[in-house]
Amino acid sequence: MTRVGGLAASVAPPRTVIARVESNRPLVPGIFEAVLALPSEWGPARPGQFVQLECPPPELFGLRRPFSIAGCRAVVGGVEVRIVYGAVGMRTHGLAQALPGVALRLTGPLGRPFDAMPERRAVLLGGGRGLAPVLMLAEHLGRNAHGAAILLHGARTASQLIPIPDPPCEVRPATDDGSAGFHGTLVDLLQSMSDAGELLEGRDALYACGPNRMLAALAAWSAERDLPCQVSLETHFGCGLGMCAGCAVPVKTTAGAEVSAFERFVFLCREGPVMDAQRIDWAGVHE
Amino acid sequence: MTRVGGLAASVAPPRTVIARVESNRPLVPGIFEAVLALPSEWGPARPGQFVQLECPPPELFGLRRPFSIAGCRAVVGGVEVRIVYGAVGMRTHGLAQALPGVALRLTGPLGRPFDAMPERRAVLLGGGRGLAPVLMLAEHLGRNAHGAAILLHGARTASQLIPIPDPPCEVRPATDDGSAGFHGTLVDLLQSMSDAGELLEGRDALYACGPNRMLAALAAWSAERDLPCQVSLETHFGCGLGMCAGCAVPVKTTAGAEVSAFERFVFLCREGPVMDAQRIDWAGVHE
Amino acid sequence: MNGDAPANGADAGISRSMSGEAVPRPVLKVSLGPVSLPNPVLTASGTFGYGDEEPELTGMLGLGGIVTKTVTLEPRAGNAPPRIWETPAGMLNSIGLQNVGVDRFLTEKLPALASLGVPVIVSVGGRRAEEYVETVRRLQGAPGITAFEINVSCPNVKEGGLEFCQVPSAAAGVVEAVRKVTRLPLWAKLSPNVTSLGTVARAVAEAGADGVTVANTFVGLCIDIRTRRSRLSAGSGGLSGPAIRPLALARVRDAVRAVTIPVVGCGGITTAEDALEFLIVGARAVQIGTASFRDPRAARGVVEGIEAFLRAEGLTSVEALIGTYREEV
Amino acid sequence: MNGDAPANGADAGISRSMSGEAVPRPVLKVSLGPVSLPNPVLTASGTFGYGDEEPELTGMLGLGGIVTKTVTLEPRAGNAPPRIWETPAGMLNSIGLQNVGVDRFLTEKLPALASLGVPVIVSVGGRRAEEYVETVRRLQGAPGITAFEINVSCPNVKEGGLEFCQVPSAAAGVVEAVRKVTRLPLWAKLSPNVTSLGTVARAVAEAGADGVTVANTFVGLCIDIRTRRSRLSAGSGGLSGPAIRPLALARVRDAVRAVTIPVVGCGGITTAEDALEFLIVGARAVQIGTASFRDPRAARGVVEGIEAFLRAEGLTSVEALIGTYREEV
Ligand SMILES: Cc1cc2nc3c(=O)[nH]c(=O)nc-3n(C[C@H](O)[C@H](O)[C@H](O)COP(=O)(O)OP(=O)(O)OC[C@H]3O[C@@H](n4cnc5c(N)ncnc54)[C@H](O)[C@@H]3O)c2cc1C
Ligand SMILES: Cc1cc2nc3c(=O)[nH]c(=O)nc-3n(C[C@H](O)[C@H](O)[C@H](O)COP(=O)(O)OP(=O)(O)OC[C@H]3O[C@@H](n4cnc5c(N)ncnc54)[C@H](O)[C@@H]3O)c2cc1C
Ligand SMILES: Cc1cc2nc3c(=O)[nH]c(=O)nc-3n(C[C@H](O)[C@H](O)[C@H](O)COP(=O)(O)O)c2cc1C
Ligand SMILES: Cc1cc2nc3c(=O)[nH]c(=O)nc-3n(C[C@H](O)[C@H](O)[C@H](O)COP(=O)(O)O)c2cc1C
Ligand code: FES
Ligand code: FES
Repeated sequence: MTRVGGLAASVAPPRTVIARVESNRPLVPGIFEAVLALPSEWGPARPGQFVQLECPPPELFGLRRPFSIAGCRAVVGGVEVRIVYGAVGMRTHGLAQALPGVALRLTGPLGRPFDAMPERRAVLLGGGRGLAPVLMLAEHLGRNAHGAAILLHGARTASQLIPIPDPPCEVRPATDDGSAGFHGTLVDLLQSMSDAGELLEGRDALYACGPNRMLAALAAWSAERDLPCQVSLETHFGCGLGMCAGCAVPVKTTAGAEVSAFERFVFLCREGPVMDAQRIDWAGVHE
Repeated sequence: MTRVGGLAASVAPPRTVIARVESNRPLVPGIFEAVLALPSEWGPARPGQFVQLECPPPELFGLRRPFSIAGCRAVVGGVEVRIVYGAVGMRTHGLAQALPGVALRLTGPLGRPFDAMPERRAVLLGGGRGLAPVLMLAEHLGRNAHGAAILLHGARTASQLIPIPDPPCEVRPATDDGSAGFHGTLVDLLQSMSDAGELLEGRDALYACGPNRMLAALAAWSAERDLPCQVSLETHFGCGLGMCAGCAVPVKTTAGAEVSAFERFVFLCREGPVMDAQRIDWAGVHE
Repeated sequence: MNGDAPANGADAGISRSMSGEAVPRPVLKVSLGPVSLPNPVLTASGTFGYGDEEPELTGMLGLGGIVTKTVTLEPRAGNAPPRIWETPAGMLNSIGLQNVGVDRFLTEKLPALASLGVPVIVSVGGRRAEEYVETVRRLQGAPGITAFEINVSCPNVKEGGLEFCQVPSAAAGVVEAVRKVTRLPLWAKLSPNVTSLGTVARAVAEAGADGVTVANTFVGLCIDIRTRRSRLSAGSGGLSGPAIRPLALARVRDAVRAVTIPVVGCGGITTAEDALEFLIVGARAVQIGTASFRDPRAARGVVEGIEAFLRAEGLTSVEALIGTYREEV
Repeated sequence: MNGDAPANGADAGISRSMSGEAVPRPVLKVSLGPVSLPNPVLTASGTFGYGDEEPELTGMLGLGGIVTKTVTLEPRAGNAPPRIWETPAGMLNSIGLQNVGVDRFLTEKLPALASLGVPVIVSVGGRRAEEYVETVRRLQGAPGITAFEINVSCPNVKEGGLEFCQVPSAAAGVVEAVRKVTRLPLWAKLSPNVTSLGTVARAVAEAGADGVTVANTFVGLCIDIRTRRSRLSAGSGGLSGPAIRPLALARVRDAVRAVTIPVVGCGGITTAEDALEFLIVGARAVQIGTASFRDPRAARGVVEGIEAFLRAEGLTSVEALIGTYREEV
């Protein structure tokens, strides 16, 4: 079992800044990509980290929303951050309507990134809009030569598969309805790879982001295998900064160990969003 | 004393429609003009009537705001309504940012219009953004040859005087600081006209819109003169439709007459916004 | 009286599902004890006048009912202006029950209201139990009244009104006294400004109420920081609108737990989704107030939205949804 | 400790008016009985963690004080997720007092907090009076505690917590018991979910409280209409944010009328204008909660805005503003 951690010290300190929308466009129906311009002192961000972003309209009081960072690069005069998001409710619909130039309050980079294990080959799983952070990880692994990566990329149907114009590694698509790539879920695809000897216990490691339901299935599937599995989880955030205790995720307590009641839940915004799949008590995770 | 009334039957029925912003621009600092496109069955509106307009952002729940109609004309495929408004608080600031194309829910035309008295010369007074409805009345009087009108046009200072590109009648500006036109308030201007024999009791009638404070001063000034005076008043509206009883304005009760307590206040959205200045109990009118 | 007339005249109660089979239209009718309504969406007292003001009366056709502005024995002037102030996702009002009084209501307002073809619930207010009794006595013979809503909860009446709201026995006393003079159904409209709404609900139920409306506005205050005065001339007022919706919903749950008589939900409902939350928690009908100010057709839209939701969920009646809240343990 | 350090280091307490004369900087210092604060703006309990979480601690420098997350005798797990749901202009939470417990608080949290140079008010919770007493007993010798805030109002603790909120004698009993074991100033944080907050305020004042914080969250509920379940796993939660501001302000006025001990205002404050409303009504300090989630620097902005307002109004101190509400008669 791999304990994700010890990284807090090596990540950039979070800053609250004003982000300007550079561009904002649909990638596939209902899923958008926004590019945000930030001041140059911001970041750098690591794959798996997130931002707390104000969603328009600003007159409407409300909580900010967490979004995984899909990309972060220095540009002339500042830093460019990309997010990929689904328009699922009021705030993300509001964001989808933001025009270039709109100014939004943003805090980040926040949270624990993926902790790539150099000694293992990385098998990345991105379900739906969960593709973004794992794609960033794939690019990162490519740059850092941490070991060859393969990216499994799932969606409900072909038209929902987010295009990957310039893939940093091998990509294998899968769709629930078989309309493109492998016919089945990403876990089904893993199983078939395992059956075909393409996935090796003791040698590979899994890094995943997607719907909580998919991550739960993945956790169950990998539990009894020697395949360390890091997942980027979601829950409702109040602050994203460890201030509100809103983002509790139940974790397993070692049988017999004496732990305080406080240890039953961890704050996902601080101990996550990337966590070891086996540490999570999936029975208590909501969808 | 002139009782404004009996007009409800001759005004167009109000309709709730979607208005599209055609244009929206500042006239002077802090005062804007919006042109709204409505469906063709809407209106026609008479000078002094108002609309209840949703102010952006629509996601932000809130009361609609009342605005006097500054102009209303049939155009190809619909009706064009103009309003002139000051950006004074949250909703009007929101409106000032509305771009062409924005759709806003609107109900109107509402309320009692000015009731022009054909037998008297019309002296119109427009203070600040209160210019809009009296300017529309001036245009209306011109078209209908109700008697020559003269328009007194006041503002704090020269830069706040809303330009009148194509005046339908004689216009006399006045500024509180004397930076343009007459030096003083519109009531001071009236007094000087009266002193100069330019204003005749028994022959002239006053029609005014402006800050409640100005209207109160005007009412006091005209009270003992044979100068009928109609004013377009403001208070906080809940619905604008007679449903909420929010828009109470205190009225004088004839001494000795037995009136029910209910008669102490009238609903400005139904019995106004244009009312006989002498009917209002100004001591109870807030600013 | 049938409020759920098909939107499309040709469609006689049957529509087609996506797969082409004929599916029956969901039944929107609800009964609340002795009261039967064509659908569960009413206007809230004081937010739709006496039904004669809204110029687009078509907005009311198809509603489950209209609750009138509260009527008192004598005409009332109400409070001085300003009476309205907007707040985040809400509004504060201090109307103070301005109304024409019961006698003018009977001659000038009720006949037109009764002719609309929508159930009319007359809201009755007062300062003392005797005033409520006398008002109901004068009203109860008149044709066209489906029920009374006894407003024992107005936060804007200073002379003792708060007593009725907040003291269970006082609220119950009013209901008990009114109960003696009328056989028409009685709903008691409760104040949310209490420690235990359930206790008040039980008291009025025992006193003979046929239903409870939950709830009236929450006491609130806003200050003009420049003048150091209240935004409302009367000082504090009652908060309504979406801001209070979660609070009203919790109070409805309390009432549903406390009594077996029907509960009518009210507070911040703007959309069909909002109304459905109240029905799921156990309200048998809902009232729309402040939302009508923003959109005079809001209540009609709620009716349509409820029907669409029932269809989408494959439910044949709104009854099948009422009280289906799966409470956590 | 001086929280109103000049924004510009060179400007030693003097600035220039528009006409060029030197005008003294307004004094932001307030005293609340035995407690003296550099300015009247605090963070609200449970919304700023233990002060160690917010990565931009600079946001706290210049605050009037920090109220910690409520600490209980034993560590508490809190409620299952989801614990947060957004509502119109507000949020519902059901954290359930998850906290590390008093012993870990003393060793792991308090030292860092105390070193920030900002007054620390430790919020204390419990299920029974004895738990409060024991928690305060363990805390009260520790250095760096300016006062205790006794949380007798959490709506999210099921096991009897509601009793303290809502029964004046129960709330007073807790205060009285705690009073016996500490000489440090005690504020009682009250629940707004009561018929008469004034009565509870009087009871805790008589029991020895040095101040009251008004108020905690309002009980609310939101339903997922598809699953028919609450949006929060615990069922109902507490509503906070701008939605409740007018309600909290009315409760503060009730408390100011009822007691002579200082009142700390809390509920929906987002801007300096909001805070000023509370001060004008008579609160001697305010707390910022939910607004910090949207903008971690919100509280600091409120301090700056208050200072700017005092200047604009030509007032020399915030004391000159407190309680200046010109109430209508
Ligand atoms: C660490 C993290 C990273 C995320 N990264 C991404 C991403 O890269 N792309 C993306 O599309 N989405 C991402 N999400 C999810 C995203 O934050 C939610 O979809 C968004 O908050 C929904 O807001 P809404 O107003 O549109 O929806 P709402 O109408 O409020 O609710 C729709 C759904 O969103 C969820 N939700 C509601 N409130 C919150 C809240 N305060 N915090 C989180 N979720 C909430 C609920 O499950 C709800 O059912 C991430 C979430 C977390 C915790
Ligand atoms: C019949 C009528 C016609 C009007 N015509 C015009 C016009 O042609 N041009 C124009 O600029 N203004 C007009 N007004 C005033 C205009 O409605 C207000 O300026 C506007 O509502 C302010 O909204 P806000 O959100 O910007 O201000 P807020 O921040 O809400 O408040 C600023 C001021 O606006 C007033 N106000 C607040 N709420 C309301 C409300 N619900 N209804 C009315 N006033 C309120 C208060 O006096 C307040 O001090 C008219 C008002 C009435 C009653
Ligand atoms: C302007 C206004 C006037 C009201 N007048 C009354 C009234 O006369 N009688 C009454 O029982 N409730 C009255 N109410 C309360 C409403 O009926 C309703 O209970 C409350 O507004 C909450 O619902 P809402 O949020 O949908 O508006 C009034 C509310 C408003 C906003
Ligand atoms: C997420 C969250 C957690 C809270 N936890 C506590 C707590 O532990 N103790 C307490 O006294 N109040 C707690 N509160 C209440 C706040 O301190 C404050 O009273 C309330 O939120 C109203 O203020 P606001 O509208 O500014 O947030 C909490 C509020 C929130 C939103
Ligand atoms: S979201 Fe607030 S503590 Fe994690
Ligand atoms: S604004 Fe509602 S009655 Fe006039």
